[in-house]
Amino acid sequence: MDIRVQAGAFDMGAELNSFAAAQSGAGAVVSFTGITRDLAEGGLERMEIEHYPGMTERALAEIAAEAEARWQLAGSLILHRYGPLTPSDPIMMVATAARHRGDAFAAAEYLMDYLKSRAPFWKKEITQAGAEWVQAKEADEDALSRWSDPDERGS
Amino acid sequence: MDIRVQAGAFDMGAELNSFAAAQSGAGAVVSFTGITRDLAEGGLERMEIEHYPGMTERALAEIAAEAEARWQLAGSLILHRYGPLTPSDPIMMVATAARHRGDAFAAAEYLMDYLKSRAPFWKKEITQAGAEWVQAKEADEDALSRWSDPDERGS
Amino acid sequence: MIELRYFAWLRERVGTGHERIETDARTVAELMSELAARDEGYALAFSDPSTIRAAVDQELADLDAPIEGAREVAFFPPMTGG
Amino acid sequence: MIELRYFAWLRERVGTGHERIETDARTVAELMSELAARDEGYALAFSDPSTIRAAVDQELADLDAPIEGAREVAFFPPMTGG
Repeated sequence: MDIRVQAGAFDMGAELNSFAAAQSGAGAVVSFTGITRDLAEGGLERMEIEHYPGMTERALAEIAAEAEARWQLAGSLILHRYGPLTPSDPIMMVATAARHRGDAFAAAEYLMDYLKSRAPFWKKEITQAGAEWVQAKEADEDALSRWSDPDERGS
Repeated sequence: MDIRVQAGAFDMGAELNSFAAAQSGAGAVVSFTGITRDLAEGGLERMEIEHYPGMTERALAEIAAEAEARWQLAGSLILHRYGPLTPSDPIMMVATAARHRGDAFAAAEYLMDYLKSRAPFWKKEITQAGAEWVQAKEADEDALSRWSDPDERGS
Repeated sequence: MIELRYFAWLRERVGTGHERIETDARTVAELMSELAARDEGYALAFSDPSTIRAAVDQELADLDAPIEGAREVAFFPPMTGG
Repeated sequence: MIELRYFAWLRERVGTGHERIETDARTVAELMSELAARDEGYALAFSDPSTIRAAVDQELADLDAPIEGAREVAFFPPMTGG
């Protein structure tokens, strides 16, 4: 597992290529990239991401370890930025590699669901009108419930 | 939608970057890449992919159109090679972009499930012992059933 | 005249990727029976219809699909792309 | 002595990201009540416990989790990463 929490930008394509190259025997590679998107009403000037150094890396490592325990994975990657981001910047990505595509897809969705609600990141949106903390969505918390039955593996 | 069927190799990272750059307002980008993997018993020297020119492009366009009808997508990509491939070559990739990650994940899985069983590609594995056509898996056909209920969107 | 196309091991067993024929067959299944009766290669290729998929004018078709007016009928094993 | 950490709007409301305090609180909830009684900023920050998450020694913890022996307790709103 490869966990990185960084202020700097990253190149999602280069990350995908180096991740895939490091997986031997894995026929299936899934990636998810989250990109800063403009607000519905437009005018997003900047986004700022705060996190909890120490706990963040710990939480991400636990989430990745749980995914590797639940599915047959060749490898996993979690990369998340913090600090100021401009619109259209990639915020974060996860990638999973497995022999079977079902495992790679389910594990990537699992990583995303847990990262959203269990990793200590907070987003703030800055527009001309001011700055506002993004509110957590109930749907994100609800998404976790589908993983609570060990027999339900997102198939 | 971007559909490409080609003999030449492709760079999955470069494809992911240009796909993501073309999606405006999509916060979520999912990719799947299928990579030639060695056989369980080892010794894969080459893979050959045969396809049905004309029908292939048609089938892929139909599958992508159905995905774009079922989910709120900003865009989709299907890229599939044919001809001789060496082990560890990427065979194909799909990518989806959406405002919400659930749509991007579900649509990517849908594209893969249908592509596997409904797009006219056939794989042949060449080892020192000879050449053998890959057999379709019942599991791949079964995977389609989860999409038949319009309320069941892979959530 | 109808264009026939064969792919993967079906192509290898019948010995060609395509041919043009005249036929009185009205359905995919009737066409398969007609072809199977031709020679050993065809008989082997079409010996187990459950392992064969067909397309009429480049759309997947059931065995009882009509082929009247079709320009092209293709036979192949279940797909294995992805 | 215990290290307290605040994040996002909780940090902004209390006016600092961390501080070290002495406390007799035995649980996260008791600590929250103690902090809320301090001044207006803290009272506002802790006015609705349902909007607050806590971590004890960098592990998510329930409000009734004990804090005895903990080195660090953190308070923050629900996470919004990804």
